[in-house]
Amino acid sequence: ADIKDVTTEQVRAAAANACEGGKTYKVAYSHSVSEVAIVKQVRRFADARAADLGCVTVLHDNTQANNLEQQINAIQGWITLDVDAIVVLPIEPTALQPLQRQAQAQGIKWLTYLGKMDGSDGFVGFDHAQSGQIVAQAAVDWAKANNVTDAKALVTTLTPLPPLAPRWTEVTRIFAENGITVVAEQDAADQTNGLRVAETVLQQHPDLDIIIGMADDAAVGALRAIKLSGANGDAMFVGGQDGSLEGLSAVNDGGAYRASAAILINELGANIVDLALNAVRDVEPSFAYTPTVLASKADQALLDKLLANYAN
Amino acid sequence: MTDTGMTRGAAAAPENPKNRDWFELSVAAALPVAIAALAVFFYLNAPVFMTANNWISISVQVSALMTISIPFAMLLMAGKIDLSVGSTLALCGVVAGLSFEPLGIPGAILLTLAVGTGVGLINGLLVASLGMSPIIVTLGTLTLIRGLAQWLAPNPIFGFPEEFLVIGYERVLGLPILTWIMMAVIALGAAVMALLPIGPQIVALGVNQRAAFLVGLRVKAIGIALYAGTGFFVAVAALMSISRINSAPAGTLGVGVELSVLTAVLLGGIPFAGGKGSVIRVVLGVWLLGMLANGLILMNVPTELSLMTTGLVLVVAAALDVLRSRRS
Amino acid sequence: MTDTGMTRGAAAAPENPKNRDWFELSVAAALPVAIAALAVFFYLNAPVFMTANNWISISVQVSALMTISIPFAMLLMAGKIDLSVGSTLALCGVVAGLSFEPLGIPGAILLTLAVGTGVGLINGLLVASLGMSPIIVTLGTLTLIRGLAQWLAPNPIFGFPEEFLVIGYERVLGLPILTWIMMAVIALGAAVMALLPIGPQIVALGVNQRAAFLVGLRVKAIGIALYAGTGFFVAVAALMSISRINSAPAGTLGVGVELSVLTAVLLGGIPFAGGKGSVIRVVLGVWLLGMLANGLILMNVPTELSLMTTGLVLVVAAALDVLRSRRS
Amino acid sequence: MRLEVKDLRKSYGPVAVLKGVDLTVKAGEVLAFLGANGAGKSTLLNCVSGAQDADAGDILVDGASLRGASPRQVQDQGVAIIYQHFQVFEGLSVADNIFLGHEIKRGGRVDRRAQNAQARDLLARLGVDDIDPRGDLGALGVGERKVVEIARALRLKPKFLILDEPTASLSDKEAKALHEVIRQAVANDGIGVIYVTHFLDEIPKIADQVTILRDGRILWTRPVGEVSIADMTDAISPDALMSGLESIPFVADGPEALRLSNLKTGFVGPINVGLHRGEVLGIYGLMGAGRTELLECLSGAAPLSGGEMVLNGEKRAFSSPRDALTNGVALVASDRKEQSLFASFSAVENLMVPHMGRSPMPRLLRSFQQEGRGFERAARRLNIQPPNPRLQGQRFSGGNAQKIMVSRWLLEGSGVQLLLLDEPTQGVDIGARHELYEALADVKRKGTTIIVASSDATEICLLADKVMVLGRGQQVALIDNPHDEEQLIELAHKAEHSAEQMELT
Ligand SMILES: Nc1ncnc2c1ncn2[C@@H]1O[C@H](COP(=O)(O)OP(=O)(O)OP(=O)(O)O)[C@@H](O)[C@H]1O
Ligand SMILES: Nc1ncnc2c1ncn2[C@@H]1O[C@H](COP(=O)(O)OP(=O)(O)OP(=O)(O)O)[C@@H](O)[C@H]1O
Ligand SMILES: [Mg+2]
Ligand SMILES: [Mg+2]
Repeated sequence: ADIKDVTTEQVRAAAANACEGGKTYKVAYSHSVSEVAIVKQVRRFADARAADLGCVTVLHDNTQANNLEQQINAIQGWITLDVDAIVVLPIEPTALQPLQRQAQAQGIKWLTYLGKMDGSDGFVGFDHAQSGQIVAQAAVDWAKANNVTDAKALVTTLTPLPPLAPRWTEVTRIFAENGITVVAEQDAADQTNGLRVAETVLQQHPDLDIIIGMADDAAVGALRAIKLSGANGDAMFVGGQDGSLEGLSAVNDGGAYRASAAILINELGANIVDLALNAVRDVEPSFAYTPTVLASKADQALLDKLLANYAN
Repeated sequence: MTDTGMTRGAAAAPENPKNRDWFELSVAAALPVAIAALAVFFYLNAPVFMTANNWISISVQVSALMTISIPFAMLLMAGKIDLSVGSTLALCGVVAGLSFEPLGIPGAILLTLAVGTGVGLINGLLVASLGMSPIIVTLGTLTLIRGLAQWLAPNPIFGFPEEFLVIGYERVLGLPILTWIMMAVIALGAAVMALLPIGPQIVALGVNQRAAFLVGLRVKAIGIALYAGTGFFVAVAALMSISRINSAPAGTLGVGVELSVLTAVLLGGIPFAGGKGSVIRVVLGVWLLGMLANGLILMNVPTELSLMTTGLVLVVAAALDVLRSRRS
Repeated sequence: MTDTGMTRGAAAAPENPKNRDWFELSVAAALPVAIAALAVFFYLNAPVFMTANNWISISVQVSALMTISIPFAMLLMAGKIDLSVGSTLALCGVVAGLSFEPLGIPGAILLTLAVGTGVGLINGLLVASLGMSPIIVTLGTLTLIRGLAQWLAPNPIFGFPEEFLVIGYERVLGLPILTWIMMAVIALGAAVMALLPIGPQIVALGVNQRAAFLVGLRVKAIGIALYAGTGFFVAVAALMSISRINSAPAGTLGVGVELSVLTAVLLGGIPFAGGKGSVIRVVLGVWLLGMLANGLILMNVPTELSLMTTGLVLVVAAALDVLRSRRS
Repeated sequence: MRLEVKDLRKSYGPVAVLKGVDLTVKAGEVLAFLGANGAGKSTLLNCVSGAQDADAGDILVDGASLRGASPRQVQDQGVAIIYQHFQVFEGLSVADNIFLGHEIKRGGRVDRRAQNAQARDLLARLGVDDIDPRGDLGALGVGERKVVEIARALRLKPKFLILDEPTASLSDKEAKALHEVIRQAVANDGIGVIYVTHFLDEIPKIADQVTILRDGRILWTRPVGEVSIADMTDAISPDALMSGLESIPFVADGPEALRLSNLKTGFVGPINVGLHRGEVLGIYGLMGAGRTELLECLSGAAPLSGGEMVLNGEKRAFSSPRDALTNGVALVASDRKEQSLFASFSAVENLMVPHMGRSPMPRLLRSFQQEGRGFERAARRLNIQPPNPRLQGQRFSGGNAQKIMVSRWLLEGSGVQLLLLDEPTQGVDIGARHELYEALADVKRKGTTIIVASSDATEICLLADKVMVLGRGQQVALIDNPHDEEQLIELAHKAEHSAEQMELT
């Protein structure tokens, strides 16, 4: 069956009885940018699920700024520790293949997060391409609905990280297909840079219509730029990706920030634990996507639900 | 790190005194000329560059960097360095963000300034009082304080009181408050260096710390004050930054600022070993970097090319530096 | 950047010569003792730390850093610095990755080594021949070369020939090839410093470059050779890295390596101004950092805490440095 | 009111320099504090000023202890010092240098106008009226820098003024003005002065009391009227300086080893002179005459800008000291600390580092044995004390460090044919001085050509077969077989003066 059809309920159900029999598990989870706020939230939800189950410890690493060496070293440490499963966001999938072989040879289950690798025992899915498509489509719909013709867009990128590229290449592709001109593509992944880039581009293109951030953080910065530059936010579309608390709050405030391609962050965190447990215990499913959804004012209920995830 | 042995054999200086003056002038003018040339270039490629609005926007974009660079430059003139400024910026941002609610705006601002000054004070005590290596110590606090900031902020911090955010966008007499703050810091720095007794004393420390001690300067006190001052203005810069972005991301706020500041200040002609320098040239150094970043975005230059351009500017700056020091 | 004026008011030195010897010994032993203590601590908290396999894996993890740190340390001893090592690593990785197909493995390796050496040569010419400031120049090339690497590799480069990847994982006589390479580089560095005429001459440059020049040492040539050597070994490290990770990400490969190397080398007791140092202590410095990173992961210490720990280790190192230099 | 030093003791490592010194200066009195090079005069004064910590003993001003005080605290007690070595700040203005730490303020701000006026005034009193207080100190010559330092001390209006060899870098005119200023300050303000000098003829003009420091103790203190210069000379160094030393007569033979024709470098030249193998040329001149510049040119450290240098019949212009060394020309630079010593290197490394990798040392690998033997031989030949090859260069006394510096070029097989020495006995004590002279005589006998630049006319007369007098970069005289020191001094001063006049017109 297509793993896109695997539902969150199925995942939860399969993992529900993992703690019966008194066995304990160690699941190691490596994200590539642990300094980013959204990652801290994912970790939090993973820890919360582990606590719920009661027999699982989640190990975290220190990989920051997509430092591949750091990630490899962390994974090597986990292999030494002989954890039960490793869930990794592969900064470079090819780079991790030897470690994958080594881990699996030792009986450690190997799951990937976001990116895919051949021969994995599981997959905590989240699709960059889907994320880019969702937010781009929302922008296209907005332009159509508001009769914005010859729309001009700024798309933020993070070129040093090609694995994330679908987050912006999908956007530019869809924009091209729909007659939206991308007037500027500049690197920006956090608030400070999002603000700086958007502010500057607004000087050059005061008639800018659309800003898509490769992450909510960048888009939040861009939103600030609109506010600070006094541009007419009512006539603009800002969209981000991730569904971070900051991004969702901006959507909820209802202004220019009209959409976030939001991953269901609580499910994602829980999936890290559950899919790893399923892989360890050889039960289905251990491959699943955590859906990315369009968070917008148009679906307030969904938005509220997404926001509620962050409530302590 | 000086090349005493090398300069002697160097190409002969223009012997004619008139040539010499002309030469010196042209090297001294290199920075303003570079700025002017770059401005013209950007103008030709993106006319909007030359608008008042864009220049104001550059001024806002460099305002935090400038606010750190001025005290940082004074520290460097005294032969010291503080690599922890980026992390301290994050820590101050986080502290401010967390304390608006419990303490109110004035309280939060005061606490933030106190934290920044405190961090500077600690760096200063370790370096100036205990005599530890400025580079190693602040390389250490760079890492340590980043950890601290992230530890204080397990959840994202954003959405500050509107009365505070005003700082980030309001204009007074036609100019943004941030620009005014920046200009005040520049004026303060220039005035301290030019008018107060401590100005030449700071330079003296950088020229020869032992001699400064023998001559009776309060070497430790000046060192500590410079670090504390740097910490204070980093806190000011943190408040400026977060009032602008309305968010205090502990992991990414101020990352790499130590390198930007160092670059700007070296561009501004302060030698790494200290002992001389002018606040005004530092201002030009910061401005050059800010203009470069702005113009490259306006021209929508791809990342790789912007990196190469920025790097090249630095190498050229180093070359000008050699010419300048050969003359003296 | 030295604190000559400060030492005077310091706590009195132990006057008794026996105490003094003991004191000196204990400070000199600080690094090995710290390593031993840390090892015991990690062992108690994560027994798996003390296994042969884990130590081998630490050795592989530090191998590239070590390969850069040894020549970098020699450069620093001579009073120079190269901040561009991280970017050069990326450039070399990219060049290797792009040339396996057209040139074959030996050709690609040769080209990579040539590129690394060439970059070092350029840095060396700018700094040692033209007398430019090492910090500004290499801060410039740090940025410039990163741009170049990204420009050469707009698309991810991965999937190298298996015959090459062997370097990254194969073992010979029970130890990984990477470990052997690292040991060879250490042995080479130690031998050069201890046995070859150029050893003391390198240090002489850092002690007093003017005297070195007047006494007839080839000041420029040594400087250029050191930069070129650093570039060469950065290329070696690049080959080691990419054979291990089977990819050459232009944007992230080697990011921040300049700071790690500097940290390791300063930890290893080389003063920032140069003029002394030992290769063996540098090895210990690198090892301490590697062990720390490994142990913190094994203990599952959260990011924030491990940042704080790492920062603290540096500050402590700076403190030990003060004690050591007070004695001399 | 009095400044008292009581039973002061200070050792550098195992070497005791001060072994219990008592000294008293009263207000209104000038104490000449004399002793041989390395006797410990500066060490004592540094302990008084707070620059160094004494091991034991006490320092009292009006009964209040200064032990362990910082330089600042010592100043605040009314004691000002002018150090032997320059403590000035290039890049700062002259006025800033004078007022640093004690600025004239108005409303918290530096009152530059008042400072400049006062600075001009102070400088004028010291006989210098052509220095702009607003100008960069870096542009000043050594004499003017000293005057600035003196002005800084006077500006503190001290109760006690300590001067460590102030006239060493002053012109006659400036020295006279300084004496006048001191006399006035003593007479009008009743300050007490400690005055260190090696120019004994200054003493009757200025001092009230004379104190001799020898072997780490005070030998005697007497009123100036009761001692002659000969008494002082005897007391400072019992063995008369040059006893037992004679210049070795030189007999010209064979072709010229070195010929300089119209040689120019920097502000120096044209220089014309010829030398044979085994001949010693002395270069004499006042401070800033251009001796160092000339030697640097000959050694390849500075470019030759005109004329030519012919070495053993071949025209040469060295591109670097390395180049010169390859052709048998070596320099012992002046200012050991800055220009020749590797402070943290061991003695043997200091000696051998220039030779490593070139003959006579092995080309590829170092030979520790050969290096050790080289040091052993040098230590024996020049009596380097302690003869410990592992001891750090900075731990040797000045004289012994200098012996190591000179030994570098006496290494057998190093092929040095022209040896250049710049102020070879600066900061070298008498004993070591003798040993250095003997070593040079030895070298000369073996046929090495030597050029010695020195500001010590006695030394020049002793060593040189020929003297060149320089004044403001000009070769003003070339004298064979010099013996009259006074003549040299006169020539040098005259040259300085006529140059001054030339500049005025
Ligand atoms: N920092 C030091 N470390 C070790 N030895 C020192 C140090 N300073 C001075 N000495 C030694 O102490 C002795 C006294 O030196 P000092 O400079 O006090 O003599 P001085 O009487 O002032 O000589 P001069 O007339 O040459 O100035 C000398 O042998 C000198 O080499
Ligand atoms: N007329 C002049 N023009 C240019 N530079 C001068 C002139 N007079 C002196 N100088 C500078 O003064 C300095 C002194 O010269 P130098 O060191 O060669 O003199 P010296 O005879 O060795 O004196 P000492 O070593 O006692 O200072 C040099 O750096 C030189 O550049
Ligand atoms: Mg003295
Ligand atoms: Mg001289």
